Amino acid sequence: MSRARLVLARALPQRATEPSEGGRAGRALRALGKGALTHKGLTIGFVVILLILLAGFFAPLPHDPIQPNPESTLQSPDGEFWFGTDRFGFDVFSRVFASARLDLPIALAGTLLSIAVGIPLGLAASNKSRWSERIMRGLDMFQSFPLLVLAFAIVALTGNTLQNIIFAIALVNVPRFIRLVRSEALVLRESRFIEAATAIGASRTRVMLRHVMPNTMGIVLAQASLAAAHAIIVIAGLSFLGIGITPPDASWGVMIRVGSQNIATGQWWVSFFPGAMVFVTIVAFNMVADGVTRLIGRAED
Amino acid sequence: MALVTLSEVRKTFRRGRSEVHAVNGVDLHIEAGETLALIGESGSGKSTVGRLALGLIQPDEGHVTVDGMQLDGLDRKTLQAARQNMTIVFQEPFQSLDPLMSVGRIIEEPLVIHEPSLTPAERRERVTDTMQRVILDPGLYERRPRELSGGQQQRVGVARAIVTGPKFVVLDEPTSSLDLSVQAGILELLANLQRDLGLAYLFISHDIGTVDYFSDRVAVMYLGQVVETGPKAAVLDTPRHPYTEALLSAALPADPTEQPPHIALTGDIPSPTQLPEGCFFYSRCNYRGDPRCATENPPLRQVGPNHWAATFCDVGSTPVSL
Amino acid sequence: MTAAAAPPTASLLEVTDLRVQFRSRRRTVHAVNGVSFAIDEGETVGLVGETGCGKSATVRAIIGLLKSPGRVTAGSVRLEGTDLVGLHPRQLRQIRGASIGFVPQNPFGALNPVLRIERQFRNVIRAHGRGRRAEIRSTALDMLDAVGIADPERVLRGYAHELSGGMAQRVVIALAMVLNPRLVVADEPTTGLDLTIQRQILDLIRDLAETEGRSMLLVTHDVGVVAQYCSRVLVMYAGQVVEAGPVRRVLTEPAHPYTEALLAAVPRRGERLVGAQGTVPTLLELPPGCFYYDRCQYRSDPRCATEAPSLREVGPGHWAAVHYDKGAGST
Amino acid sequence: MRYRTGAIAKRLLFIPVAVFIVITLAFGLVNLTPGDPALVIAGDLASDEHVAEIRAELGTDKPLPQRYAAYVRELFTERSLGTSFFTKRPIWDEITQRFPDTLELVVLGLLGAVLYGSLLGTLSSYFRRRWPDTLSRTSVTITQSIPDFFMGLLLIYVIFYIIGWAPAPVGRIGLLDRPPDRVTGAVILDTLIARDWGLLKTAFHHAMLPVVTLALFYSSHFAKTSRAVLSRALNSDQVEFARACGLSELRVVGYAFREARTPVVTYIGILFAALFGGAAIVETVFAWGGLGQWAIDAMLKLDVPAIQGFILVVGLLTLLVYLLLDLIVVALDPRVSYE
Repeated sequence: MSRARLVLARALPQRATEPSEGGRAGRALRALGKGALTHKGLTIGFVVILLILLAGFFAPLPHDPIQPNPESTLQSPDGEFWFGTDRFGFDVFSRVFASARLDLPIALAGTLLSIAVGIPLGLAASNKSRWSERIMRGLDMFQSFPLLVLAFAIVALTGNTLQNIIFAIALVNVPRFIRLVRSEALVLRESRFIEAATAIGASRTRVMLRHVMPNTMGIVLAQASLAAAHAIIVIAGLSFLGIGITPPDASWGVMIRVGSQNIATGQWWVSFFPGAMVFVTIVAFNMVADGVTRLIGRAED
Repeated sequence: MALVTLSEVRKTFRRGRSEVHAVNGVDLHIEAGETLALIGESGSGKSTVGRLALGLIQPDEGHVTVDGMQLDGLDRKTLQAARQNMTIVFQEPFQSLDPLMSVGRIIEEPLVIHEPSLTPAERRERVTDTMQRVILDPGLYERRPRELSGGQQQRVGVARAIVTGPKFVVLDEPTSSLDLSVQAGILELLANLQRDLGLAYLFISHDIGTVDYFSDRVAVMYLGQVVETGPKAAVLDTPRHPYTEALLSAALPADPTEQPPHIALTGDIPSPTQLPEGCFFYSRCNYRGDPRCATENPPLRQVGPNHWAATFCDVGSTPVSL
Repeated sequence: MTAAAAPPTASLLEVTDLRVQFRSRRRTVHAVNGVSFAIDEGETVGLVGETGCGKSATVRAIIGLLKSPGRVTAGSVRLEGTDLVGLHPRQLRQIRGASIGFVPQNPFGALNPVLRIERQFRNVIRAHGRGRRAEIRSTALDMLDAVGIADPERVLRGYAHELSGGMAQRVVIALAMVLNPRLVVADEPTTGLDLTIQRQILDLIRDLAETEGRSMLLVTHDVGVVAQYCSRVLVMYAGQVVEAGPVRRVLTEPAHPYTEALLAAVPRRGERLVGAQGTVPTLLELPPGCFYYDRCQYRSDPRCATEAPSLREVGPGHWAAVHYDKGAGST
Repeated sequence: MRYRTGAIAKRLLFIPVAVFIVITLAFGLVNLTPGDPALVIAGDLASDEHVAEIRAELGTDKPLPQRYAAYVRELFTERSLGTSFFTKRPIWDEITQRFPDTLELVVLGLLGAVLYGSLLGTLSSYFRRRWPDTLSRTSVTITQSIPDFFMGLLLIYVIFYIIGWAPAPVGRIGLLDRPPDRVTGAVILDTLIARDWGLLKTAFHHAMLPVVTLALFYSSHFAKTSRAVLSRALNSDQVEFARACGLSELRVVGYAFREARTPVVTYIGILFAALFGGAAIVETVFAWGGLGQWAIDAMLKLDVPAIQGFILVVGLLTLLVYLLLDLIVVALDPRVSYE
């Protein structure tokens, strides 16, 4: 019985299937879902990020993350303070999870903004004119600039509001999306199936939107995941230096900064747990990026 | 009037500082329902001619007319609309199909563009009919190109080309990347489609065997020029241009008992960035003797019924040894 | 099968029951499934077959350069009596280049792009012994001259990207033969080259082989190349040699239905082309009977579906892996 | 060859344009970013007069074109980057004083990153899909996911606090050590010149953790690049042909290495330029006292002229490195001719 069902299931895709009504997005989602099942890393990474985000907003925390308890400062991890406390008496455990409320949304918003700007600019720059070559040369230079420091300077000069941090992150990431989309589009435009689309009478817009852009999306998604990981580092760096998010708001960078003053004297937990959280988040984003790269068949192996 | 005419067409590409003279004054015509084969080696400009014939690139000089419509200088919208009537099948079947689209959507796309009034159901029916016509299982409708074999992929390419009912199809080496047994099936299909739909083909190829099997007339290209053209039997059996003669002798018959004389050519094809003076074939020619060879580019002259060759000399006369 | 592998006199190269698998975590591809043949001194043998038939894997197994995850799972490759399978890498290296010359498909890819040609000659020669710079240089010049390069001095000084396709392939041939190997293995040496160049290169390879009495294994998918340049031919299908014999006989009176179908697919004027029916087996799982069973138009013998036929002699020196005699009345 | 000289000339001609771009960027950063630095400096409670005062001092009260002209004029006629808003010292002096320290850190850190990364990449590509590959890729995954400043802290905790192999993170040398006579400005070099071997050892000891931090964090770039390029090269037709000609494995890997040379050199150049700013956080963690730490301090204090000067100098440095990089790449690869 079970064998028969198995055989039937295997035979199904062979039959003429009905036109799928799910539409493009539906099919893309289903493909991604199917990919997630076959690519464990992608699923794990995605679930971890989701869990961190959900925990940040909804998990019941044992202590108030932005209300210090001056009576218990620099306590090592124990039954009450699972990750210990810092020198102000903040509960490290609660703050590590509360930090996700700020750090992750900022990283995602900055990444989304850079995609939103990078894709159209990249597509626009994918014609082979001298003009676009020069723009790219300029962009090269801009990208070779120590962008991290530039982002620090911008946030420092404009003030550490959320918008400014997001803007700085987008600025750091936009060049690589322009570059990526452009170089992908340049290759695609030379490809046979784009020539074929032109040959059947597709308009330039149709070629761009229906053939070139969709074929860049996979690699853009992978890059976006890497960019988000980078954004996490930038935000943590900003806060670590005291330029970005400031106490008492919870942020992993702020917590590492606070703990950095005690690490040389052995109170490792204050910096360690937020640092470990940053590490886990970045690894998760990298896993998603790897998974997507594999899924679209662009991995080295 | 012929369905397709190219008159005095020239095309030069700029590559960095140098200019590549890809097509240097080509005259061709193709009648409705016939197959003109364009033979030549790499760099002879045959693929460029194919794209010029469809208006995919615009000539620098000369004119291209398809079905009474002059393609050069046409505005983009009209040209796009005209593509309902003319199209192309490429050499690399897989690369010519959008990897993200299903087989059905690939074949459907020309209909979406040219016949927007069709309902999805009507479109689907047309697509299924076309798939059957090119002997492609309609069950493959939802498959992606990479799940198909090379032969099936090329059938998708053919289906996409004929779904709008064109009159003129450029076949740009449609079988050269396929295995022999698959090639046979595709050639058979193309021949049947031509018979049933009255298609005119410009069949671009470097393989003498398939050209011999497949075409009505033949044009031989060398360095961006047509050096010889005429009915298939005349050109392939009694070549009148020294290059055609050498090219044909280089083909290897599959029959071991047949051993044609090999007329070896010296040197390589001159670079299309610097066209030679005189006859383009002068540097490799075994017959050169006429004083004009070195200084004048010979025009096509009639050497038989409908048979033309661009040469001063007479092939068949004793070759002048070098 | 063993009968074909054990000719009365010792051959230069003897391949016996060679099996190659490409094993990855997810699947195993049985690329070569028991190939046996021999090449005698001075003969040119063609290995013909279509994409995925295992001819490339066979050649790489012979020269010991199977790409990971491919490996030889059974069989032997004997060159002048020495089994190359399982030979120590250092000894195998001494054989490659010196005893077996390899001419690959893509000449531009085969040459190092950032080393001068002279340096590449020096590397090859010094890999097999010592040599002074000047001696190597003159050897290289002679070799380039022998492969018909007009200005060897200039070529020696230059880089690969300065050469035309035909010239590059001549240089590759010169590198492959500079140490005077007894056996030359050419893997589709003219695919991608122009027709007029193809003939020059094939003539060159044949002349170089003939004058030195070398043996050659010429891998190709082009029946014309086999017909004009080989004395014997091996037809491969699904990782097996399905037919072997003198070219004239195999190409005019094919004994295996696959060979027959292959020949019928060669376009000829005025003749109807016959496309092949069915598809090649995937080689992920080997079918129980004859690998060609699904596509065969002659299948009639009950053993066809259950028992893989082995090569049997159907004429003088002519072997085919079939259960029946095609001539003896079938559908 | 003529093409190459032409290409180089083209690059040289591009310099003035690029310099102009960098100057404009440094100017624009302060003057075109939304928000008013004066407001940020003055804080929320400052009076309008105080803000106006700061504006006058920064020059932001004048119209934009006039400011730009003044900035460029000062730059070219007086070769001055201005003076620090807080210390009132010339910014040029501040930068040149700290430059050698950062240079030393960047050079050592990059050296470590290149060696370690290339080693990982080579092992990975040669033993593809076997255990050295897995090990090296795991290592890369870990090191690239730990922010450099956190890695620095971890190293301090483990190597200094627990094991005690490294000195406290208090700068180039111990707090009580007398610095060597200033010759080059770079401590390690200066102790070498002074032949003060004891101090040299101390200097190396202090440099150990920051260098290892940078090397670990940036090695992933080299590991990934070299793995990708070498894997491709080791699977290439030219490597197969080299093997088929009987060349030794060492020579074959050498052939492949030549392919990887250009991208690795390119990365060295890019990171070298980027690290002058990128090392800033690590400098801060280890109290290194270099250019980066100074710039971060300037940012925290909103020392606008200092930030501007820093951006300008780093930008010009980037430009210079890129020019050199172009020349090296052209020299390394005969195929590159720049049409």
